Amino acid sequence: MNKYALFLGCTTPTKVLQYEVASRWVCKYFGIELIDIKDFVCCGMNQVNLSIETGLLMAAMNLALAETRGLNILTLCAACTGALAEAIERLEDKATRDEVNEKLRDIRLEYKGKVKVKHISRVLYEDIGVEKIKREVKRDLSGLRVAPHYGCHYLKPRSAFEEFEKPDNPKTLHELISATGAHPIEYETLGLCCGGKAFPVSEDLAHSLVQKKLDDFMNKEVDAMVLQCQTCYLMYSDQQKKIDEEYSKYNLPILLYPQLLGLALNANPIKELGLGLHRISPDKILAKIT
Amino acid sequence: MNKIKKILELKNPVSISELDPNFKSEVIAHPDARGLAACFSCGTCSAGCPIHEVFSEYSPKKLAKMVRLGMRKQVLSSPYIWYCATCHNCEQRCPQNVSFFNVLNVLKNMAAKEGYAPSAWVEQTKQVVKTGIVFPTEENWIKKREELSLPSLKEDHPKLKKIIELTGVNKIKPRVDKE
Amino acid sequence: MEQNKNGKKTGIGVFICQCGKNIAGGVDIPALLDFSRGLEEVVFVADNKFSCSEEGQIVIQNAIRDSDLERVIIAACDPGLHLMTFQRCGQKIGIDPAFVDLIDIRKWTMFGSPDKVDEKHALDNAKRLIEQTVKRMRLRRKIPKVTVEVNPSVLVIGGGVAGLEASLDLADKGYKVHLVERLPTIGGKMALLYKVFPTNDCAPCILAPKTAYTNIHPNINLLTNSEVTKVEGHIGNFSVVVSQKPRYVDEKKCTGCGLCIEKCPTKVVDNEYSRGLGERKAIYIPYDQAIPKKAVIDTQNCLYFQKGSCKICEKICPTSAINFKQEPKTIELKVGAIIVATGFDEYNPTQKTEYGYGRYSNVITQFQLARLLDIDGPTKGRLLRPADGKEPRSIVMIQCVGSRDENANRYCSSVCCMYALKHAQIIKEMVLPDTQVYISYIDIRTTGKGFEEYYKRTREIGVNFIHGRPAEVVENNETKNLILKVEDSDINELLKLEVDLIILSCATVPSKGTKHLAELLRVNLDENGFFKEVHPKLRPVETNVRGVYICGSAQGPKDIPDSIVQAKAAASCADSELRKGEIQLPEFMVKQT
Amino acid sequence: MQEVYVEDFMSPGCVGCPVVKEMLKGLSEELSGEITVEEVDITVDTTRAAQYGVMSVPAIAVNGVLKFMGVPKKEELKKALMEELERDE
Repeated sequence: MNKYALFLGCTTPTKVLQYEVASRWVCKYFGIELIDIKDFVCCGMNQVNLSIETGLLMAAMNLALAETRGLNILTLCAACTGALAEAIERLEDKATRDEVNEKLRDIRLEYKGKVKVKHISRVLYEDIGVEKIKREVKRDLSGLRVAPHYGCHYLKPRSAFEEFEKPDNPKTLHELISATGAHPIEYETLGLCCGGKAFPVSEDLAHSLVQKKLDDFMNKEVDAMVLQCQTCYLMYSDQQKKIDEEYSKYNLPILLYPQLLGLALNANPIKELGLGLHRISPDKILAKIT
Repeated sequence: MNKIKKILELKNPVSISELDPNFKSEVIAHPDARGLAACFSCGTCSAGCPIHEVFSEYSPKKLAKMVRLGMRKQVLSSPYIWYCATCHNCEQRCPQNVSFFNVLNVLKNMAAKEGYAPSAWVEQTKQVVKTGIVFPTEENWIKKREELSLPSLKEDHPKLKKIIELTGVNKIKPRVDKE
Repeated sequence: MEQNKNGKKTGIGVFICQCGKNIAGGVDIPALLDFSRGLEEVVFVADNKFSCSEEGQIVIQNAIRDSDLERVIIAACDPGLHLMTFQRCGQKIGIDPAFVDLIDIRKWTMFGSPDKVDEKHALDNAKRLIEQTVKRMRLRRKIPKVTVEVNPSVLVIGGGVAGLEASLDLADKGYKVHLVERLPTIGGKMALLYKVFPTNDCAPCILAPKTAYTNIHPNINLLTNSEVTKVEGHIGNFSVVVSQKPRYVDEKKCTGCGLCIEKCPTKVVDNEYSRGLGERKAIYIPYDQAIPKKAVIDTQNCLYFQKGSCKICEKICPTSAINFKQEPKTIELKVGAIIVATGFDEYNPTQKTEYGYGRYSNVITQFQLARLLDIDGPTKGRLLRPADGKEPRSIVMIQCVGSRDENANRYCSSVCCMYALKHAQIIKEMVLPDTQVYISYIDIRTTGKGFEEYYKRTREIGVNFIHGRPAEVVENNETKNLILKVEDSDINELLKLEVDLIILSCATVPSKGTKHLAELLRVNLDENGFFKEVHPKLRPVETNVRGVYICGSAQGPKDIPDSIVQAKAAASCADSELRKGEIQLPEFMVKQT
Repeated sequence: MQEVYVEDFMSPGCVGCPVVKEMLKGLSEELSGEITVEEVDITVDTTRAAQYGVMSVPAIAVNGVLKFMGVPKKEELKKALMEELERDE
């Protein structure tokens, strides 16, 4: 019943394998069938910088690949979610779609406009539901205070997510975290971007955004940050590590939501959730839960 | 006189001869940037921009105004237009529905055509043509995926190469900065 | 002049106006003349520099006389502007108004017109329109008219300052006025304002003479707690049905002593008069100067109506005015004209999620602030922030919340700049002089008489202005302070202000029920949902329905001086028609009802 | 052969107006004689609507005289048009 084409994107399958591992485990647990499509390519998000047309074409190619198999797409990366959702919106316009299909014909593909894209958190929220998750929890996480971070493209551009949630006061990740028993904290810089997309052109800029958010957690007794995007993950984890080489003040463990959920469902932290792959050791968290 | 100049870096006002009256219409001719003409410089975009917060030289409001005034060279050659973190805050709160995120992409596309693209993005596109993703294939993650019994990734994507070549984006040359 | 190939039947004259260069500059007039000359039954064509001028009208009248014209078409401008001019011009020389028509060809030619097209298209459009109009004119017959008597009474809908002014004006002129107000008291939004710009008068003090006079005026029939539910008929003779909700208090017996209120055990959040910041009882008088000063029971919260017990008010009332058995009343009225003065509501800013209204208790609206500043308000004039009752040391007002916003309301609400300045002045001069007040704005618009001086004074007493629109407001969970990010354009710096209280200057939007009332009255609304006037400049209080007039904020956001002016204009328009005693109307219109 | 000029008063969003439009279209094909139908949007051309005393849409004027308000029965409308077409003066 719940069957999706899994869209891995660029970064998850190469640099943040723990996200993929945990996501596959969680989906399997809840009976969400994931289909791997080998022909999927980059969502086109970054190519927009040089050519809006190229970006849209790449997104359309991916959408068409899912459509030919009659599948909707499940994404792990927030940026892919935003890029593909925005493309769907653009391709609702028939003239644009015709223009794109003209080019796709060369590779024998066509996008008819029938695909939906959902981020894994949204699938868990809408298809499985917070109540069902609550009932399945097997491990007490109530001692954990975690800071949710949504990731910009999870809900933006706003117009592409109108029927789901508005970006200025988001609640879904808070609710998903609460469902596991952990306590999501409120904090001032909730809406702040991780800076990941500015990282390739300016490392310093991106670092200062990372620090702004991490600074906000000082004195708030936060055990971990919970994310739903691997680009955000790399920024707050790997780049945090790099910043700490100089300042050594944070050492804040970072979890991806499927990992937190997996912990609550009693999954094996190393084998099933990939916690061994973390740059910042999650041992502190594991020690806190029973 | 020379001395004063050194200390103060004396500046001249922007002269009308430096303004390109066609620049604005060129930009808003692109459907993605059409809304820019309605901008009334309220500054909501800049106030909510995370990059502007830490680096004031990057300012959506200022760039929007520079485009409207016709400051073609200054806008397109600016290294700062590439600093956007793509968070969409500017557009989602704009009271005039100017999608600055898209306006900026239009500007970046124009700048890229004129030879101002940062090498990072040019390299990424080259990479995408080769592997389908923005990274080159690396032994270590291929091995890791096997260890975790994750499905292998396809390493070449001729179809993608074909459509990318159709758009000509692979021909864009990176910016060369004179020192 | 030449005889038409089809011979003369009706004898139509076509006059093409050059309108200086407005039309002549955008269309080939000789070509239009040639074209018109060839149309069936057209026996005379001429152009004219300004048809509406005295000479222009004489040309038309001469042609009618000399060429024996029976019907006339003037191709010029918007009929809303000048049709009457030409109908009068024709009438003078014996042509029935039905046989004079004005058509607008100027919209396609005039510089600056949104409909302007190039010369070729302007010519094509004008040709098509003239051809069609000639055809219509050829076949048209006189609209049969009947004379009807005019009922010398008026219905005024809405008891705010505009409705009161219109009612008093007409009542003083001797007409019977029925004033219908939805709430239990008259006074409208002005009663909630505490003080009013640019004089800083006490609002209730200058409003009370009007409300009190309305209450006792022999020609005014005041119907509070009432709504119009049905309207039929036409100018001179409208039949209106008003439904009055029961107060459960006999208005004749109630003296307004307040004993019942004192003893009533049920406290309720007062959303109307205190804007959610104060409490009232389940039986209440909205406020001290309420007119009529009669108690009313809120059945949603009354213990008797909800649980069937209590009745304390009934026991305590010294005049036995409480009557739980009161039924809704249906009142039928016959009136000659209707004035709509239904005012506005404050935009609900919860939709602007970035400013946190509804989530953060220290983010309030200007109307709420006015209640906090009011000596008779829920805090007795002490400015205390809702979260913890502390006096704010710093305040930011955010302008244009929901105004000038494509995602909310496109228009400028026109009064928010001024009321923000007013509240800033009150805070700095009367309430908390040491508190820092900032006003964050896109543009400050102070165009009324004495308004710029008012703005200057606000600057001089130390209110700070930030030139920019804030992006977001976030609450500090512990202190309940608010952190706001805004870029000041003047210094090109991003400001991050942690303040105690934030005030949103919200848009004014059409009042609840406007759409429904418009349907009842068959009056058009504009694209923003306000009542639409016939012409925005020249006929600002008339509507598409003859005999129905609009005034005050029901027509669009406006301040008190403008509302008064419009109310007087609407009253004057109604008077002009009603004083005739009888009027001529198209037969069909009268037959229908 | 006689002619008739029909002014069809309508406004955007009106439910009955498309019905009248269809009806008029049908009748002008069905009846012999020249029938001209002009659509008058009362939100644009308020003056003309006021002149005729049009208070609600749909409304139909035939040769300059308002005949119907609301959606008429097809027979009634047909009769009104025929009367005008057969009139000789």
